[in-house]
Amino acid sequence: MKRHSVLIPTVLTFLLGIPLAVLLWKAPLLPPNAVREGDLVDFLFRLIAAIAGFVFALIVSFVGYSLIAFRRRPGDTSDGPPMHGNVPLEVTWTVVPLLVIFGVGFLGTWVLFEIDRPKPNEMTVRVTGFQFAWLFEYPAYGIRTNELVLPVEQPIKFEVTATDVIHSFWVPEFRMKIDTIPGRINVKRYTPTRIGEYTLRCAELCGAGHYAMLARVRVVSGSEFLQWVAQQSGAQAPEETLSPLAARGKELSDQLGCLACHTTDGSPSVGPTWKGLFGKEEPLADGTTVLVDEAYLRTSILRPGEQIVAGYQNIMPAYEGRLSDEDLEAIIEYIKTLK
Amino acid sequence: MNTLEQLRAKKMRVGWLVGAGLAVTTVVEYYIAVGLARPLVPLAIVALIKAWLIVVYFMHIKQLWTSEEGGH
Amino acid sequence: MRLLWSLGLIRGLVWGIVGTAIGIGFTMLVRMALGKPAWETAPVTFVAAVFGTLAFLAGVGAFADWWRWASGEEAGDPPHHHEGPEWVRYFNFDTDHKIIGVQYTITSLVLMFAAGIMALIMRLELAQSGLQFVTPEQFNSAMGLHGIVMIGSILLGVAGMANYLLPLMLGAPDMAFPRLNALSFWVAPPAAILLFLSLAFGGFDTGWTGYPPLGAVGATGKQFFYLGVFFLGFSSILGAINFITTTLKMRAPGMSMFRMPIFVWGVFAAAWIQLTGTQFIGTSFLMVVLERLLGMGFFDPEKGGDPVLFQHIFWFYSHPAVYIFVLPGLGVISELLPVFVRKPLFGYKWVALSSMGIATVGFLVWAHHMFTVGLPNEANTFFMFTTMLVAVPTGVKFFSWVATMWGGKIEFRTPMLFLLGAFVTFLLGGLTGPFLAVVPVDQYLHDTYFVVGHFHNTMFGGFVFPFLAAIYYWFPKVTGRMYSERLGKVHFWLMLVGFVAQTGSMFQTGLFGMRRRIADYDPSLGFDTIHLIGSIGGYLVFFSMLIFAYNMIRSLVAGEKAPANPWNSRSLEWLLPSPVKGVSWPTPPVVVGHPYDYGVPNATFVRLAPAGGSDRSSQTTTPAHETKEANR
Amino acid sequence: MSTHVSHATYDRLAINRLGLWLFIFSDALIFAILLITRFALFGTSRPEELNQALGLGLTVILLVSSLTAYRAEAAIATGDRSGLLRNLLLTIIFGTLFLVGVVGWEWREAPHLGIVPQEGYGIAFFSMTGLHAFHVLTGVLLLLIVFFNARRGAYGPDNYWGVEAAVKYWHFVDVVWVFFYPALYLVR
Repeated sequence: MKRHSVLIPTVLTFLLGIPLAVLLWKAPLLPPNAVREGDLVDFLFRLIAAIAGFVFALIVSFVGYSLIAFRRRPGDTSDGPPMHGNVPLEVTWTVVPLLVIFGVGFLGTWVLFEIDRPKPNEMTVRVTGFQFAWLFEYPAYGIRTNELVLPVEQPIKFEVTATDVIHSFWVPEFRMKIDTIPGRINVKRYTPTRIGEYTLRCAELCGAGHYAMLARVRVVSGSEFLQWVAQQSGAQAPEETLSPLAARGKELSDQLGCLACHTTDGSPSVGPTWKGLFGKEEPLADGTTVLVDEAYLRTSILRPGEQIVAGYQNIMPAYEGRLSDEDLEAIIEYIKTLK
Repeated sequence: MNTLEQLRAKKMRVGWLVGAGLAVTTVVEYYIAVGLARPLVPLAIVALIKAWLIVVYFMHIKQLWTSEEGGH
Repeated sequence: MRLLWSLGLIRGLVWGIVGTAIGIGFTMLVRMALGKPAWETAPVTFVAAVFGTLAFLAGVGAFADWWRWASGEEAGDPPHHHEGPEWVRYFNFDTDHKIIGVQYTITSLVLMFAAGIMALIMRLELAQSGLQFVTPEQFNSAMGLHGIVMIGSILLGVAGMANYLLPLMLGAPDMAFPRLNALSFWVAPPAAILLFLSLAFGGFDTGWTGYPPLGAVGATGKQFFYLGVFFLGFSSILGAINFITTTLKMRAPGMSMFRMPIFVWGVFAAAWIQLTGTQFIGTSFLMVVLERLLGMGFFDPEKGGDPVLFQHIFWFYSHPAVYIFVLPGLGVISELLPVFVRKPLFGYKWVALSSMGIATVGFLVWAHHMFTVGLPNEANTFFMFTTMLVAVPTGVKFFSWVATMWGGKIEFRTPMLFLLGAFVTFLLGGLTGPFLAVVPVDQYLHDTYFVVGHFHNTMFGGFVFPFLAAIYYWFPKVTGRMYSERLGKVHFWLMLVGFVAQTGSMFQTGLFGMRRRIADYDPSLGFDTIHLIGSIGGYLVFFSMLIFAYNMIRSLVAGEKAPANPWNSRSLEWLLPSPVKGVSWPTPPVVVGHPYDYGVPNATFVRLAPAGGSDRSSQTTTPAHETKEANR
Repeated sequence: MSTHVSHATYDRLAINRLGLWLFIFSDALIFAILLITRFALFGTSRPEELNQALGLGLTVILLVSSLTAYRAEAAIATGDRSGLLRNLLLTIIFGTLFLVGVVGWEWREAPHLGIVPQEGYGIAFFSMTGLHAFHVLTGVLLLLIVFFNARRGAYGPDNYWGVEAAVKYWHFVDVVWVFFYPALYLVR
């Protein structure tokens, strides 16, 4: 029996493993990071990737070498050498992974507590998820919107919750995600460092419209943020031209998230636009057409699945039992005003 | 037959003893609940004692690792 | 017609339909008696489904012997002879573990194909951004069904292998409880029917996890899903009782725990998880059903409940469940590797105990599915460490396999190729695990396609590839015929390439922020090409499975006769004729050695020593010798 | 384990016992989950209005039934058939009394005390007592089957696995109540 040396696969491991580890350390495998906390996450990610790359090379080198060197030669029907085990070897490959694990684990723990550490002068933003839209509240400014606008370099404390089912607050460029759970308020902290536009994506399956549950996120400079705040505060006041009922409807449709999917300026979105909707003839998915009157709007809000407008998906949640009659009337009144 | 009679008498005696134990622990349990402000841990201990009595003496859990008793 | 009625399956279906009708009538009568409107879909269909399932089982004949016992007759030993054509047995309530094993395996493959079709629907939709073929509801139903039916299929596949092999490998005449064994198989078909019935009642858009509050509202289809899973779990628990009892009490004389074939260790470890964990998913789903039917708000914060509680109960099973699938699969790898390498399994005890280690640690890691739920960071840290701890026993297995191969004489038959496929994919699955174990990184990767890629790799490496290896390997044992080696190899290479392409695309898109469980994705993310590649890979996998099916069916009918021991295996089951007829081991063999002493001169594993003194021993490479206690 | 060459005759009784214990262990976990749920949702709080006398009475009835079940098994193990029948009957009667007490009495009373099955403490109370009552019901049915088989003379001192299994199951149901009673009625 010829003794095979482990030299070749060992050399192979390093020849393969080191470049692979370096490659995985350096490669831009994730989208660009836009928050300070993300730096630590990316560091951990790269570290694990490099270790995994090296282990991959180790196993592949040894298995690959074995497959070639120890394949059965034609005509050979004998058995291999009866090696039953080797305790020092077993102990080695129990203890070494254990040490690596503890190393990575301690780093992970440190990062975890570091990214969740409260920071001075945080700005609080309350996030509410519901089927299938997001609502953002800025308690300091009394603003409620469907678009998340954040000043750069400002530590933000997000308090997230949900009203119906579980959603998850995730901006890929902000790295960490946090579930929004009915009856609970979860906290996550981010400090945006990069001005730009991002997309908030719901990351927990929440029903048929889950895939489309997005919101726009803008990270802007401090001055631009203050401008936006001033604008929003103005916009929150009901416009004079609206009757009190319609103004209430406008406010409601913002709070309930209607405007996340339905535009009021005629531009296309997830659901049909409200501009000029009232009194229009809408083609339905079943081939018929329907006149948009009060009765139709009422059914469509309470039980959206009954009549679907052609070209749209049935993803709107049913508001039956969630809206009082007065609120429903207010919203319909508001839709009527959008000529 | 005589030995069977003796065995029965012994088993019945064990039954009465365990039954008495259960009665006592139940009374103790009730008064713990009435008397203590936070009775959770004592109650848990008493419940474990009761369960132990039943599992060991009524359910013969030892049969699982000794095959002598009740080899019918 | 008489032949048709003699098939338990047909009888069961007819009785099931009648039972369902009775259930509907009964519920409506009770409702009317209580002064409620007679028809309300949710409660009526629920009771009807329970009635239908019980009637199905009664129709199959699952309760016949127990009914006899209850009415005071002697039920006697389960019969081992059978009149009429042999194939009829496979459609009947039969207590022979070999029949049950085949029943399980075939059902598992049928379900695997059905769930595969669901995957094809999803891959078709995802090949391009935009919604082309299905609505989001249909997509979600396909996705949930793919998940849960695959899980069911894997559970049945594990049970199939375990049932067929355990008594043969342990030298036992049959399983410990043959009737219970047959019952636990026959619970599965109605459970599968219930899962697919959910489509007729609006589907379920929760995915296989069925999280409330989403699961507690909406279409009645979800109830069928919960009920189907509940019954599957029931079947799994009953099966586990059999596996554990058989392993502990029915081993041949001389077979100590550390002389058992390593596959039995895998099943034994998995069975403990099945026995204990499965109650958790069953009960958590039952609680959601109670919430739906009776309004008991276990998980509704407005009624004093808590949605997170569900996740704790659910994952306490559903994480260890992964090990139910993987441990027997890894057992297959450890079992077959020595045969094709012609060397003893390296570090037998370590490999055996690592299975128990994984099963134990597996119960301490559940909350790593909940790193984004907002648990206290102290808890998150604990679960991070326990989760990474799983890597240690898994690593022991992996390194032991490498050491087993080292210096051997590797023969590349089809089962061996599938073992290598399992190696590669399980390695990829294993190495992507630590990313998800480390909390901050997981908070990025959670619920992305990276996770999807990770668990598909562990499932394929830990179960699907080993399962296929096992089917190829034991096909001659079960049928007495050989499969086509050439088609087997084509199957393997197509499957490997397709699978790597598919999960590669999953890793790639997941890292870049592709969320799980979405019917459509943003074209601006630039995923179209890579998703298309993934879809092609997925279709390739399915196509390769069609080749597999063809190979199996053709070889069953026209394959060449298999030799008595085509692999020169030392294992017990190859000492019996193929296929095994009647009682598996009417007289147990006597174990005198170690199962994997390949290359050890004069080593003997067992002696078949009935009267007469003509010993047949399991020596494979050296001529029969006077038996000698192996020195280990 | 030594290598004794013998035609292994499997110890059927030991196999049956292990199987039954495994089933009981698995079943016990359902109750454990409900117990966990009860404490996870409501801590150690409980409404004051629970009928303490009824709770204590039910507990005593169930414990006494366990004693009679034990006596039934001990009787047949020592060849006393009439003792078996008498004690089985007593156990069945006590079990039925318990069922009537929980479902017929306590459940009718509880909603008037402000516990609605759909919210608050009622979730825990009704699911726990309900599932337990279901097990009591199956236990009574099993004991009835055994009782009628025993009347036909099916069991003897060498052959009473049916009695033993039903009685073990009955004790298990009792053990569950041992934990449920303080968790539902007594903790604070």
